[in-house]
Amino acid sequence: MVCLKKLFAFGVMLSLSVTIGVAGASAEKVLKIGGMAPLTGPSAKTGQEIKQSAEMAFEEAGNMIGDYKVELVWIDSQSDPAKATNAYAEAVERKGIQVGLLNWHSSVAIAVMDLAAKYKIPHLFGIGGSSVINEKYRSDMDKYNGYWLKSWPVPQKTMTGYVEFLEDAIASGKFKPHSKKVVIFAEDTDWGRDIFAGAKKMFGDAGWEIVAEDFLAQNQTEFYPLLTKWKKLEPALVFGSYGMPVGITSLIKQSREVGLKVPMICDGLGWAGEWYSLAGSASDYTLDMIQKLATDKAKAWAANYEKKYGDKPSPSSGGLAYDSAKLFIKVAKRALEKTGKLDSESLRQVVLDELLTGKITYSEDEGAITVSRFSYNEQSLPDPAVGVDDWYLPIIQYKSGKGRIVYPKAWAEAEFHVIQ
Amino acid sequence: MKNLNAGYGFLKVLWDVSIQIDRGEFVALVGPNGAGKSTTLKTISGLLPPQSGKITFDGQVINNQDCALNCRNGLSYISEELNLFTGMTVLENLEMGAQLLDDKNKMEENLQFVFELFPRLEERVGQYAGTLSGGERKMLAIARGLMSNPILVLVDEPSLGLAPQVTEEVFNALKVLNKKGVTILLVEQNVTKTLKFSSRAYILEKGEVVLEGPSSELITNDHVKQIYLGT
Amino acid sequence: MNDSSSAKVIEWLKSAGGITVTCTILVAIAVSFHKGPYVLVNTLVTGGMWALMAIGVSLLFGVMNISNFAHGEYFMIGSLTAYYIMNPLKQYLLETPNDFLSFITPILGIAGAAIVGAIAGIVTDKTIFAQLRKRNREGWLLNCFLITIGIQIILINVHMLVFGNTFKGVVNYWDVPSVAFGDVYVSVDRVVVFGIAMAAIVLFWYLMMYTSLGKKIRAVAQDENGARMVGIQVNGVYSTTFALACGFAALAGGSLLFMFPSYPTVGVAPLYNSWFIIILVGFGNVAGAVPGGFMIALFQVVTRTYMGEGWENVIPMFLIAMILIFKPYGIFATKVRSVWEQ
Amino acid sequence: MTQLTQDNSTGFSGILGKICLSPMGLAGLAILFLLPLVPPFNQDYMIRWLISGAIVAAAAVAFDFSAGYLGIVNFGYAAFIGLGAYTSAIISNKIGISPFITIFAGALVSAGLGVLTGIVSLRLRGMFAICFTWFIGIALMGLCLKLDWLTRGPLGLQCDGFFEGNSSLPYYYLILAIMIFTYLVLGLMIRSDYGLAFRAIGQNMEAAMTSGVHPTKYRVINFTMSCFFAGLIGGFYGHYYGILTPELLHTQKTVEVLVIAYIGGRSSLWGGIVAAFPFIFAMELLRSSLSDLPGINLIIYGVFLIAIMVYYPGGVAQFFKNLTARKQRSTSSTAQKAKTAEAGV
Repeated sequence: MVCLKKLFAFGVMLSLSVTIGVAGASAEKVLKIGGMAPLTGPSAKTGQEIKQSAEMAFEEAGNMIGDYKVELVWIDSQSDPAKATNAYAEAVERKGIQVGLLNWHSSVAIAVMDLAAKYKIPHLFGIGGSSVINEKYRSDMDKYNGYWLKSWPVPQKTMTGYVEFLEDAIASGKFKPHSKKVVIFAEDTDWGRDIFAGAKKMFGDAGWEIVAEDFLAQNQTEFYPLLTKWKKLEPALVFGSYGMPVGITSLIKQSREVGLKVPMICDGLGWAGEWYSLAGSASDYTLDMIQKLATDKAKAWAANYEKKYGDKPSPSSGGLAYDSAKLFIKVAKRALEKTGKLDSESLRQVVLDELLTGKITYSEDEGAITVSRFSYNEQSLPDPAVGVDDWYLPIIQYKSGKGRIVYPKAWAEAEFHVIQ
Repeated sequence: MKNLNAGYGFLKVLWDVSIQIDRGEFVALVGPNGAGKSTTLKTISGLLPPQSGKITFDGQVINNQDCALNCRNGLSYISEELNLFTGMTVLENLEMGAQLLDDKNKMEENLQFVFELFPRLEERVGQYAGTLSGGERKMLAIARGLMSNPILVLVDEPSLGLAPQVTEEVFNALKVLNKKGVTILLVEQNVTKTLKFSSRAYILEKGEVVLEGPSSELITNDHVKQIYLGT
Repeated sequence: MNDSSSAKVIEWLKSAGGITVTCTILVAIAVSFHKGPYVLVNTLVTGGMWALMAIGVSLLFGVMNISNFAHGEYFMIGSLTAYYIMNPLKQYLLETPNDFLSFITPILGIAGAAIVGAIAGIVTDKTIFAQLRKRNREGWLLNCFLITIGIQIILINVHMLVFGNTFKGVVNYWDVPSVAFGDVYVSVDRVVVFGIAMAAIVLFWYLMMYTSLGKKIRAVAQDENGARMVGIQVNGVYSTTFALACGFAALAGGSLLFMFPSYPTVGVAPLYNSWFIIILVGFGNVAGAVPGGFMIALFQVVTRTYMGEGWENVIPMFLIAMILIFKPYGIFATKVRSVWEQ
Repeated sequence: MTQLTQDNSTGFSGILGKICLSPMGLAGLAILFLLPLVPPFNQDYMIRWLISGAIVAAAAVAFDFSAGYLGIVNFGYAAFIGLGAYTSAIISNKIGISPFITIFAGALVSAGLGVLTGIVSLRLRGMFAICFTWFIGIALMGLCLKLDWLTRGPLGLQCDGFFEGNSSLPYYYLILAIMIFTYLVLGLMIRSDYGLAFRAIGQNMEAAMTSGVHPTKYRVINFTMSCFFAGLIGGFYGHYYGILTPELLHTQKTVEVLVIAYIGGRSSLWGGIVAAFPFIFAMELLRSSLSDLPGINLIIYGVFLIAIMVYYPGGVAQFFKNLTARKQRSTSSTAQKAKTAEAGV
């Protein structure tokens, strides 16, 4: 009987803690922001970086927007759409978040989109770039408009730079491929599938012969068989996107070990801050397309981040999260200015009226550290507009762990070198 | 060895059993199936913790002592299931039996002794224990139990499943052992034979000691005659 | 070679184990001719590492009846230790070059990993499994299995909370050019790690066969009560076994740091691979783990070569499943099966 | 739901007993029915938690059906759930029939694979059988990733919901119905001669064979049933969350179900249901209130799991059995006490 009582007591405690959570709101003006990221599980590294970068941005603003105190509620997406929706619903209903921010996995985005629309919570600047989100968004614009925005466009839009760059390099005689054979690889994720499809079309249109296509598993570290196979095909170029730091660095290291000496474009190498400590000098002359982190502000941010958290931030997850948070603060300030209050409704109104019409933008001059300018328009939705003056990724070449922009010409910091 | 008092308040099998064995004796514990004989041995050996009661060995209380420690103190248990290391050779099994001995020469000596006792083992010395016949396994188990120079040997059902000839061989070996000064507590169902070999016996029924005394007296006891000897 | 031993060899060749080993070698040679010798070299190099992991799992199962699902996390502990030994040393060496020190740094790291792993194993046994042994043996196999799942969850998340999510790895052990076998280039690190794996396996085999500790472990594995009856302190043997098994996993983790940087979930792939191996060769079959390691490595290399990346989890799985149908206790199944038939 | 068969087979509880329910179980079900109508449980996120609980509960029941009785832990269980989910989603997407029909198609496909697995794994025992199912699960997940023209691979397969509108409440009653259906069908199986045969095979296959129980038949039947319900639950999962990724087939998901089934108590069926709801709530609350230290909730989970297995391996079912045993003992006389003690031996 004692045990039954204990059970009962436990039940009471449980329901009490639930109700207390509901009644937690106070008289102070507070904006509750639900930051979503995969904080546990295989992508926890990325999630942690997103979280820390966004927190930095809000701290710099003193955790205040006007007279509103900012309260960040972190939602662990657990890399699982089902669990993420549970957590999201709870964050909305129990913790009372008024706006959502950031995200990583596209599958999570797909599931949470519906919730955002259902609860009328604008969820802004999810980082996951995959095209499935665009498809879903475009399938019912009325429903999702203003409730879901991405801060990374689908890769097909951004990667055109590679072909331009290659043609330029060939024309200028810096790159003399012995043939037009290219090997394409990609990580076996939603992102990888997107970029793979884009790359295939891109290289096909540019007259390259694709001699090998491979999808690589996320936790793979053994590439000797693959690399030896590639080596026999004698390609003039290896192109791929592989965001898993262990995988991409192993691939690069092992490519040197087996003696595959061709120019490698390894999109995603710089996504993890510590890539150089894993790949070492094997990464020299590798090409990547990544947010530049080139301005002084950007460098200062990266140094700050490293000082504060002890590891190097990556421009793609950390930097973008930081910019997204900054942009959000700008939007929120405008909403406060316009309506005098900050809540889901006022934020969404400003998003619809001003952000999505291109009235509010966030550019390098104002402090954007990853791209030239964030701006959204009718055609780009839910992505930011892509272009050299907007959201654009330069092509960089690594040497001794430092990336130097080699394309576009206007930004170039170094000449392109072919590996010897 | 002075006293061995074994008393239990076993709920299931044993009800306040008391047994005493003096040094050098050959004591038998007989009784029908399920009387609790094997449980008694298991408890003394330390494989099974007693629910209550006291077991003393050489003046020390060994109630909750692990079997391995008892073995170190000179108590050797040869179980009904034999518990041989089937994936090891006969020699390795015997070596394991002697693994507590520090003295290598002593081990050689013991080895000679058990081979004298069971010449058949010597022939099979390189064979895996798992491939031996039933009788040979039993011999090996007993031999292994003797390798550690025990003071007291607990033997559980050595005749189980053996041909009469082999049983005789095993019993004779035990007798030889006893003559050498090793104390033996034997559990058996084969009452006639047991009483013939042992010096003293306890009769256990339904977990209680019903009779005790010198074997020569018990063999003429009416109760025993009626129930066990069938005359 | 005299007649009886050659007869034994022929008999073994006719057994399932012999047939599979022969087939594996033939396939390896055939594929090597078709696709180039890299298949063979790759199989050998990765197979040795998997074998090292599988030995630990197999040992724990054979001796203690624990199907360890947390084995990969001891691999993780090993790689973490190796990182925290090697990285500071490498930093120090950048400032003050010292040839000897830079030569032994990786060795120190790997040895440290094995030691820490062994200690972690003892701690695990004493804090958890010794308690369970004392309390109850009923449903042992499945209870233990669940407990190891719990250990896995705890270790992964403790790593995450304490050491963070970053990838803690080194570029290479020795900064020297690859060695060439024909037209196949293999990094020196890999060759050395293969050597370490082989040395560890030989040492382990010697330990198990000829030392008193090894004999005790085998005795406990074959009959726990029998071992107690001859005076073996089984608790000590269990702890030692745990230490050995986890030490091997950590040794593998430390040796493979150049390939698997330490991060919370690094152990999952090695764990799966070692499980594939022990299922293939039969549970608790420690000796079989070695050929098993090479077999799984070959399966995966061949699948990757002919089917493409990503299939290496599909085709070998079906193959192992097929083999299991015909040899339900693994290809090197022994006659003693009562232990795991629960 | 407690199916502790006491002698009181008369009256109301007797009738309940025939359908594997006890008054206490009925009360529990009533609570589950009414809970989403009462604050604070009427909030949508609470209903979502309840749905998660019911999904895991139903899965744990079907899982326990083979793990607890037949002794074969289906370690690829999540793959069977996923197979049902994908089948149902693909059919409903391609042909456009109602998900109410397609989930049964998904369940049938899962059951089909269950039949195959049952037949093929017949000769395997113990851990080998467990790992065989595990490999099937891994291979299925690999296929799911590779056959992206069908499953869309890692991009995720979107599927339609059962109901229009935003509320989760109808979904809750649907999964509750599925859960009760699963429990009743499997409970009745266990009550029948089949249950006896399952137990016999689970305890000792050889002995069961010699006493005339045909293991082939029973193992296949058991696997088929268990997998059928796995597929059914998978179908619900897909159409509820609206998106399926190959991760659903991952071993980790099997472990989630397995843990609930074991904390609930092996071979009890109802134990999983009793354990699932408080467990899911506790986990979600822990996660949410300790969100500053992500991962610590999982550490607590791990410690809890180990503690249960070391100190209370019988789980919730054992807890209730002890409870009823104590109640009985306190009401009965000393003579009876001795009798129970003896019977306990």
